[in-house]
Amino acid sequence: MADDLVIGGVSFKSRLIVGTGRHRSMQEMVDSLEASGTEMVTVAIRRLDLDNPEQNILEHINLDKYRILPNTAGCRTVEEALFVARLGREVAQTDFVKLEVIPDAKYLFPDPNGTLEAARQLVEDGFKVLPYIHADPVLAKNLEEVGCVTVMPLGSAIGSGQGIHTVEEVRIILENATVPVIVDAGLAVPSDASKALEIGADAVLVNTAIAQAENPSMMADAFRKGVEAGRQAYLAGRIPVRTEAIASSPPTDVPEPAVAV
Amino acid sequence: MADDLVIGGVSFKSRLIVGTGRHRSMQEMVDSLEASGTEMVTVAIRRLDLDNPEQNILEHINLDKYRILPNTAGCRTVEEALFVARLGREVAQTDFVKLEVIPDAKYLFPDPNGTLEAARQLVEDGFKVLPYIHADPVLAKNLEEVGCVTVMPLGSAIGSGQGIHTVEEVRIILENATVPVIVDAGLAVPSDASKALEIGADAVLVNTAIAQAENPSMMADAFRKGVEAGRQAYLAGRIPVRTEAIASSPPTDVPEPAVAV
Amino acid sequence: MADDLVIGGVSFKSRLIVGTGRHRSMQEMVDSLEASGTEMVTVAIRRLDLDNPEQNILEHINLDKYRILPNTAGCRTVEEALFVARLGREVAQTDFVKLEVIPDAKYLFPDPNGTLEAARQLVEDGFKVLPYIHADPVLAKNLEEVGCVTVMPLGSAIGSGQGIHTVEEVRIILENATVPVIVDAGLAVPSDASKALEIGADAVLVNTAIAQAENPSMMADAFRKGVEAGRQAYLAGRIPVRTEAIASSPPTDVPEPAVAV
Amino acid sequence: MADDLVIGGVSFKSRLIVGTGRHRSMQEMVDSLEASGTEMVTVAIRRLDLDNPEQNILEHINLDKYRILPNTAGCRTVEEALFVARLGREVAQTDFVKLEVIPDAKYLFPDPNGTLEAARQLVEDGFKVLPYIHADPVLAKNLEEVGCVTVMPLGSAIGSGQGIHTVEEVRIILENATVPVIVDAGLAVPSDASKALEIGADAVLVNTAIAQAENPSMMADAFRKGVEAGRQAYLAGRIPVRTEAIASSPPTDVPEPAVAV
Amino acid sequence: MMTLKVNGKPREVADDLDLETYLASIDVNMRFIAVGYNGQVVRKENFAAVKLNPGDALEIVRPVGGG
Amino acid sequence: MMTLKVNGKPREVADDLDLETYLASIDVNMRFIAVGYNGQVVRKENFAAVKLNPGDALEIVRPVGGG
Amino acid sequence: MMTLKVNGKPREVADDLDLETYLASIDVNMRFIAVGYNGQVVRKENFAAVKLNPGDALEIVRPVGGG
Amino acid sequence: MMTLKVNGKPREVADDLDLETYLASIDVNMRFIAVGYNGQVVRKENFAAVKLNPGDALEIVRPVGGG
Repeated sequence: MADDLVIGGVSFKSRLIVGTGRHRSMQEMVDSLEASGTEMVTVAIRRLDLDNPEQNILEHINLDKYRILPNTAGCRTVEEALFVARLGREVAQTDFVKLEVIPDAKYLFPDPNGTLEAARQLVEDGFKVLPYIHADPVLAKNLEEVGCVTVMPLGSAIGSGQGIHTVEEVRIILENATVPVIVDAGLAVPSDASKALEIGADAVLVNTAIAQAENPSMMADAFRKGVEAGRQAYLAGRIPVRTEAIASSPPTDVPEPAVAV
Repeated sequence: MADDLVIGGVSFKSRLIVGTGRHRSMQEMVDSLEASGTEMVTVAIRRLDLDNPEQNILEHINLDKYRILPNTAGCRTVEEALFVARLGREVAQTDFVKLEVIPDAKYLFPDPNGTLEAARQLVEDGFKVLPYIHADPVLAKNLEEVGCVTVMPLGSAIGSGQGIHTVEEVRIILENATVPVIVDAGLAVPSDASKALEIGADAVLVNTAIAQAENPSMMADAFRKGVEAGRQAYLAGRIPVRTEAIASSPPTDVPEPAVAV
Repeated sequence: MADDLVIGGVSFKSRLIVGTGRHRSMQEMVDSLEASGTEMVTVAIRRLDLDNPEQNILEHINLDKYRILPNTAGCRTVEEALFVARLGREVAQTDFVKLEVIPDAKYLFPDPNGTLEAARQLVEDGFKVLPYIHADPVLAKNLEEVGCVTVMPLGSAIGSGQGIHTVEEVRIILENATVPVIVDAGLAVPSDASKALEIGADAVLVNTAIAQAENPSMMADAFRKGVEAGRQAYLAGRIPVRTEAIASSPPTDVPEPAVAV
Repeated sequence: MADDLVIGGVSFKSRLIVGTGRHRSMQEMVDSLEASGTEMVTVAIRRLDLDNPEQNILEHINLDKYRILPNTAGCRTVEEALFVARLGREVAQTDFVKLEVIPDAKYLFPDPNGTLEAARQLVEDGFKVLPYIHADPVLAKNLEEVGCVTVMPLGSAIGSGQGIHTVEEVRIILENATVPVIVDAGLAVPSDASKALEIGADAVLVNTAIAQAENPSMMADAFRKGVEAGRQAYLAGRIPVRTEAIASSPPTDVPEPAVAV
Repeated sequence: MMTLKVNGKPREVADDLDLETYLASIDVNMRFIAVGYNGQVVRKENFAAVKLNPGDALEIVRPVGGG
Repeated sequence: MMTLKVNGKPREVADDLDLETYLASIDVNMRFIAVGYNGQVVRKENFAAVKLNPGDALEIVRPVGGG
Repeated sequence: MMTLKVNGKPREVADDLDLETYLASIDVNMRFIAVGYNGQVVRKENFAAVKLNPGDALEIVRPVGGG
Repeated sequence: MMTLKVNGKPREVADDLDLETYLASIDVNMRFIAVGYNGQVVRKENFAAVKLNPGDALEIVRPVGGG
């Protein structure tokens, strides 16, 4: 079944994008990327520690298997995001960028206006922009119109493990979207991922739920299966919701314990 | 990873039990059983049509692969359920029975008292009883105490596709149960199954969601993956729920677009 | 608008039944009963402390304003419940009893079979029985059939403040019930009470939410209003739920900022 | 208890703002405004029908009792909203305006960027701006920062009667807001209004739920009570949510049906 | 001739008949079926021993798709 | 003297005692209370008629705050 | 004669006309209305001062029920 | 000597220095890094062409784990 996800002209078999943050060790990260079956992983861009330069994370990641998606995490303003996006392009030699413009430190919710403005400039500058946004259907449409290659509505606060509070909004975003919709942030368990794909979301991005699980590799494999399950269920055509029951066994011809007259 | 489900002394690798009702064709049923990876399937017991005896469903099911679980669907009273349970034992040559005592035709909700009374008598009669019940923690405990080998709390009305309304009650049943807890009825999509297993349920039973999907085999495979995902997530140790966000990228050392002074 | 609630032949204007437990002082209790507008209050039956007999709670309650509803709280078995019900009848000189048969100390969930058996015997003994039950539609019907004057399905665990988890089950109980349905346990805020009455529940019982509020009298008054609001909304006929929006302002004839050509 | 709501320097006793659209008759509108106890009502601005000028709605509304809040409903762009806001100011001789910039006809969701830009210009022009927005905490903060006198996050789609999907987002908006937060759109029943006020929202705006109820005046009175109930519950200090039960009757000194030895 | 109640319907059968013979006479495939006789389940090995009498109620059942 | 079980605790009382006399002896306010005698509830008007014997179990109860 | 655009529709009016006179000519009740003139809102006191020219766009509005 | 701002901290460096030489002098592994020079990103091939002046701000960055 050819059912590729296409983002900015690039095809992916996996609909699970994985973040590389918050892992307990480089080895746990490498193992869980492997178990997840992902084909694209996010990285953040940070200052090199000139006094003790540790090894570069990209030395550990098989670049033939995983496309790198640099993010602009940590940026509070449009200007910061543009600068970090351009540094990331140079670092990873890619025009893909996960755009985050986040002024709020407590819930890490994105700035709709700053995100739209930064997206506009990055698209002009030749980037393939994947913006992280609140699940706002009009904003999602605006970002698509300025040329973003996806929209990435949030499920709930980053790292909160609250799951997807925004199912209804995501449904509406999906109705109108002509670019892939990737649900990002807040996912905690595979059922969150399945749920997103079952309603038609094109992919999910997961980081903390895997990295901070007691057993990250096992959780990564669980998310891989959950994402596949959700996508297949979407394609397989679910049953409708009904108010009343319908027997799964025939209602008639039940034998009767009638005794002789 | 040895993580078998044991019901009444019998071990199962698969935590997905599948019903055989409401399929559009015998072939679709056979194919979706195969795709589901199940090891136990339910059947109902009905009068033979003496005037035109069609082929017996068990001629189509590979009895080396699938254990048969006869149910008492259609029975409204204890007496009917006892009779049908005994007929089912004879038909399928098994002491396993899925006990249903359902007086209510609209929502097909079970009778707690009738179910407990029938369970007591069937256990005495040597049956391994898997009772279908409302998600009532005290009733579940009572059924365990009379010797049932599982309890099967409902998620929502049979065939309704409403998913699991009873997550909180199932959690409590799980806290107290020393027998496997199998969530039955109402499941529509793999995320419903995953959710049940993520909170610690031992298995799920699915029928209509697969049989009535547009593509039953694909949905069956989706449920197989969803069940595996949910179980693995349970074993892998999920992240806690937090009110606030935690950045998945480091909050410090963000480069600044500072220009020269 | 004559819209009385009739329980066991007795008419009530108020649809809020209030418990008298867990108050910080007798005065707070008296004040919040007053503020709640209730006409029926529950009491528990306990051993008199022979060594230091404090004043009797019924000396503080205006029996002309409030009907007393003794409960069988604390009883784990049918036998205990029958005994305590009969003691309560003698104490309060009433044939009303709130029946509780609760073997489980952690969640205080009732025993469906024990409750049904005790109800049957108490009805025979001339009691007007108001049984506290899990929101099980079949059990509710069974209790009605043995002659209970109401059914009292739980919203969530007693004192948990979790609100009503059982809205769907209560809807179904309401569909079938010919006696008043009173939602009991777990309510925390007026919106919980309103919600119950909006879907057609006949009344609610509230105790901890009032008694343990920072300001019990103010909370009691809030519940009074919430119950009235919910009942009126039920009678006033709510709008249907729609998937899409409908403008509350006319979509046409919007002035245009057109400038001259 | 002095607990006034202050918006743009104006004090209100009522925390229920009512819309005047979709009423079946002018009389039903007038009666339900009266029953609602509101002190501020919204109106839309539309072209006069020069060919048959019917009576002006403001001739029916007691301007001594109700402050008029003109809206910019129907405007899709910043330019349209600015023009209609200025027309509304002239019509109703007020500097209050409910700002709506809504490009989307199906769900009537607002444009975050257009709303912020229009708000900025209207504030400069001396308006007291009450913007209708998606429940986006960062956008809410931005609007406060440009000088809006409230923010009005939506509960769900206008007129949909779906209630409040955005409780978690509204909680966060409330945490950060220094202006009143008014939940607008989607409310169907008093429990929706109570819920909003219980979590600390300062007011709600209701139109369709009242205007399209079978009995608008009764529903208006129900909302009045629901809003009062929710506000009082917020002030009265609700009980915490607990996982387990806490008995409302004393667990000890239960009489025992012990018989003589 | 005598009348039995078979799967809820009256059936005319020969007198002096046992269950095994009756089932053979109506071509019932013995595999994966069960028989209730006046509310009691009869094991296959006992079919021959069950003599049928007027008014006896038989339930001849087989498995069907069910959940 | 004999021993009764009163509200779960042993109590020494005089021999040859009836329930009414006993309750009076311990200053129980008769209003809004009830008495269980060996698992049976005794109406107030019958207190005098109940002769107490060694080992009898009494439950003397009153209402308390409850939900 | 000249043509204005009034509430989106063309209207023939006399030449050399001011806004106040025009509104009076069409019997507009001045209470609770407002007028936009080529996209600008005109205060009532200025109606007389606004001379109308061919192609001018007027929006004459009033409040209606809305949420 | 002159002072640059490197990754937010002042650094003393020799006068008359270009970016490439500077980076070499501090042993920066050139793989998977990027450099911002006064807010502009400099492609690797241009490092040699960038002459450093007092007060110049450098941001030398690399990827780290992030979501």
